Amino acid sequence: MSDPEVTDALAREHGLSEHEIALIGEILGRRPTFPELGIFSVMWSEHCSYKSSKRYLKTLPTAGACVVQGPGENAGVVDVGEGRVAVFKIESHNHPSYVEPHGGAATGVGGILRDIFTMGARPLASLDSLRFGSLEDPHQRFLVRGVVAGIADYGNAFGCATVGGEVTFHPRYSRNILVNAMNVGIARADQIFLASASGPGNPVLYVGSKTGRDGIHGASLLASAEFDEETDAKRPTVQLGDPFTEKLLLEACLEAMATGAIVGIQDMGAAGLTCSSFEMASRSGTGIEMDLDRVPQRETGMTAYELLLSESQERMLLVAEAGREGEILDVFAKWDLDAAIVGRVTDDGKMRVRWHGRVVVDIPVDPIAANAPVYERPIAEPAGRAALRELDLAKLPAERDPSGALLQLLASPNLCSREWVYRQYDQLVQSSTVLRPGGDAAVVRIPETERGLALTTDCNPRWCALDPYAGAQHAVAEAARNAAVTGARPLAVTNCLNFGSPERPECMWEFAEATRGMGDACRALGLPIVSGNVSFYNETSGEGAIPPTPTIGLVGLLEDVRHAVPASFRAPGDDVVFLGETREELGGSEYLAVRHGLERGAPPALDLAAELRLQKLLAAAAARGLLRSAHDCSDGGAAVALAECAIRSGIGLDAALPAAGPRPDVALFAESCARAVASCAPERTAELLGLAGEHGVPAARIGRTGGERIRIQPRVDVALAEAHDLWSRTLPEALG
Amino acid sequence: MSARVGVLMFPGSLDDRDLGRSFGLLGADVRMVWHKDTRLPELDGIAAPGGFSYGDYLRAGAMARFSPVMRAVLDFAASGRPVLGVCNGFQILCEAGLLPGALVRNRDLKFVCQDVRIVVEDPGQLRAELPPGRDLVLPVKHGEGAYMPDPDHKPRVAFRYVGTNPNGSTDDIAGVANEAGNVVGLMPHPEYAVDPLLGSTDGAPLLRSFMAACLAARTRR
Amino acid sequence: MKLRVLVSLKPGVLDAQGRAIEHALRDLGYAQVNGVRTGKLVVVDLDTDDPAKARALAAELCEKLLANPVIEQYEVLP
Amino acid sequence: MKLRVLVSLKPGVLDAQGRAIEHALRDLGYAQVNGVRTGKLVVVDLDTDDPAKARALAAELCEKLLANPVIEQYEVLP
Ligand SMILES: Nc1ncnc2c1ncn2[C@@H]1O[C@H](COP(=O)(O)OP(=O)(O)O)[C@@H](O)[C@H]1O
Ligand SMILES: [Mg+2]
Repeated sequence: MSDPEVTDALAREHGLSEHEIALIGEILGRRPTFPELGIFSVMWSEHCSYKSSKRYLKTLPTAGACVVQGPGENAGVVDVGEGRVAVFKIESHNHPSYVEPHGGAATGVGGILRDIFTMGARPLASLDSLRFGSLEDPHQRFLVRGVVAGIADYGNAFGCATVGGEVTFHPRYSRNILVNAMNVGIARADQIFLASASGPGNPVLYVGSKTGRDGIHGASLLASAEFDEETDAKRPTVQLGDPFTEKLLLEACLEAMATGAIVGIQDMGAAGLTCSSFEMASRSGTGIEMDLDRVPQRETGMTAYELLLSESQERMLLVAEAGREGEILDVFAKWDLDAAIVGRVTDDGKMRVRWHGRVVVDIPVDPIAANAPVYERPIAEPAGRAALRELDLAKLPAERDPSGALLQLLASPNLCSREWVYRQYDQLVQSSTVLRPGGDAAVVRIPETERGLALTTDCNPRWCALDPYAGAQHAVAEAARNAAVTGARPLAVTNCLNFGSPERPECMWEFAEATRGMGDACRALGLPIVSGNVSFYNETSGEGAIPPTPTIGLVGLLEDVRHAVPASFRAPGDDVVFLGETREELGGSEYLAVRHGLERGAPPALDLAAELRLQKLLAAAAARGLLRSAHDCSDGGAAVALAECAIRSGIGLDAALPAAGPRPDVALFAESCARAVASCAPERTAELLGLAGEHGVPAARIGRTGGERIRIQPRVDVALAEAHDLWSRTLPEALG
Repeated sequence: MSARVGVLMFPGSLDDRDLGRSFGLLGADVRMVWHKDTRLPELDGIAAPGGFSYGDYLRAGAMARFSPVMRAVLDFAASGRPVLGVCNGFQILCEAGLLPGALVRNRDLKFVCQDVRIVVEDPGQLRAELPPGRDLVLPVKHGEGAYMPDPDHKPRVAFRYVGTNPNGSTDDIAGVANEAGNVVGLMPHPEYAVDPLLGSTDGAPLLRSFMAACLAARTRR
Repeated sequence: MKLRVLVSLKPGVLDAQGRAIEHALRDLGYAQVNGVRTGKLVVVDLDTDDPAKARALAAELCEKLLANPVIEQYEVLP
Repeated sequence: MKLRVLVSLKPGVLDAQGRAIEHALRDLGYAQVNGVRTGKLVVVDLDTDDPAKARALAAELCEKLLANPVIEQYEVLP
């Protein structure tokens, strides 16, 4: 099969705009070859170039005392003390997971793991933030089963514990589910590896799995080739992963790094060999010369175009110190992995690729990588959005059965037990998991230290849909609060921005608002953003876009991991303490959605100063050992938070929530910010309340743990067993 | 005198470091043994760790059994010295014929990670701190853990699940011993239940019993 | 009547399991093995004795549930 | 030549996956499905064109690695 002729039409098939096609002509002074066209199309794709989002991402706060490496590398790096750094990032794998849930979600996990160990860190813990359509829809159930099994199969077989995440259901995700995978690894501070290709003359090595025709940009290939009898075999395919190979690749990479012979290393993710080599050269201001015939190949007859664009998994590109490549090849041989010298670093700033003895690519690196086109897309607030934020509580019928409402909320798909999901994940491997999933943040010990990390992902898409600015702020605040209740100090965040098409002004407005909110909240809470990922085009024609979903992944630090505070009650007879203040805020709440079928109203007001005071109080109280348990009040409000503490521990409670106006449903189910419920040994309650006073956090003893019932004033009184049963049955009954 | 315990490392072993660390915390002298080694160092006992050896493709443990090191492990077991298999290690020992029976996919087809309660029945050489009837709370984490006995070869049942059987194994079997009692395999993970920070500490008596068997074997020789 | 259905990955899709088996067989000394691909066998027992009907139904089951056309192909054995 | 090998659980052994597929098909409304059993398909590409030799070799591979005789049976397809 010979390469097709490169025409403007073919370039457009590759997703390039007229402007971009012209720009290519300017850069090259000629028409690109077919492989070059492929390179431009992937390097200038939204995914690789961030052309629509860059302008907004630049506004985010990325500096902080703990930051070792901010955005721009494979993952962010923060100092966590004792000579260790945490390396972390979150990434989306949405569309592939919709098309092939098991394989798509699995390769999503594989991709984020490579981002972490490329930097020299050993992956320590994974989290997964998942959004699906309605749980009632059989196809969504099929997707949930496949996605969760895919995450489990990859993470479990690779040997990294999955310790947290979230799952929410909303019909607007039906055709565009979200699978966001986060990973956190640990490295020694002086052993971080970057994606640099410095030192002209240094050899470029390809290591890992062989290259096949996986995931090559479908439309462009189909539109371009004259097909022969082998058409079917050459059709581009969805890429599948192999966690076993990834585990070997991890061990081999860490061992190779320890030799000191590696100059730079970069995983081959989206757009494979192309993206990785361009990024490495661009960062170092060098060029690369490569011979594709030396690339280990899984199939016969692969073209230059295919080899350059293949997204086969479990591969890395690395640059070695000249003369020491043998040491690296030996390591990979020990682990039975392919490794080949495929080229060398040059000093002319050009990418020159040979295939079958011919030069098929000869283009300058920088105009393509660093100076890709950037767009200022039009933005416009969607019509009718402001009206959705109006809510007249006076028209809402008073809650006549608070006990029934609580049970209904506990059984609802978005609030019920997630055990069906995380039971399928190895939560323990590497002996670091101090607080397992099911509470707020998970806590993992940093190996060989007394320190711990609190890890969480959060976003309330309903709030983001009503008000993307406030919703994104809340996502940051909730993530920080989830870490704080474990006793950790929130340290830094990563983010995965899931939106519809940037070409629609409404979506772009949501994006602009959400990034502004995220930036403002991070600045107010002192949280640098060290890594992230943008996923646009989560929409299906005719059905609209997903709700804006800026998922926040957060890492918090516990100086002494033995002080980690679990979310659920520990013993009967403890005092129950309420921290914070409930306001008349039912807008966008689970209660409104589940009980009244309403998704409207303004999200709760966010008081970031109050959040900060609460965070400081929780950390101080945990360090003094005052807290037996602490759980933040979020989805479902204070009543659901208290019920969760009881259900998960098997210990009931008798408590009275502080009144918040005349409506009982507000005290019980409002989702006001900066609140938590804690339990504490009675002899230490006074100290806790005193400490709260010093921190300026409203606090009150509201009751006592114990018994077989969940009694919460106003007017909730249900049997613990019944609540437990309803809460734990929903997912297993729907999903099997 | 401390027990010299060898922990096998296959490609795809995942709990090898954890098992080694826990034995170490309890005072054993731990040596990691690479799958390509054909000769063993001086050892009193061998432990096969959990994980997904060779990706657990085909059947869990099916390919690890052919690793170069396994010849020496078979000889070691034949000499009557203690061999322990945990999770994937248990699957490997069954595939290698050191233990009777087989492990098949969990009844509900899903990987399961949770704490379970098991009761000691006839733990072969691991009897030092494991009297019959003793209860232990240990985590399981596996996808192919349903024990199926070989109809021609009744196993010595070392451990049974009490309350919840997480995988649907026959007669709630959680672990078995060979006829001689020196080879024991189980699905639950004692090595993840040693450090109080991480939860239960019921794994310690089990691992210490293995170390006691190691020392007894050394004395016998 | 009972029908046997074979579901396998399309050519070109990475079959990690097949590759692992291939390596294991080579390591065992079977140099005669050039390649291994794996798949699933599903035996369906259908409530009909009409072979044509049964085959059509089996194919329908594959389309509906047993195979994901994005990565898999299927074949109903005679 | 390529040979197809089917490995399946022996009749008495519980086939959880087969049962799950059976339930899923019933849920989809396929009442005509009386039962489902599952197994593995292994396609081996062997370095010989002699059918008898190839079949013998395939059977040997099953005995050695592909099937576990405690729980599984195998069949080399013609
Ligand atoms: N997809 C998932 N993977 C792993 N753990 C999960 C997942 N979804 C939920 N969990 C666990 O369940 C807990 C409760 O979830 P959620 O109610 O979303 O927590 P929160 O409201 O505190 O953010 C999470 O903190 C996490 O530990
Ligand atoms: Mg929470």
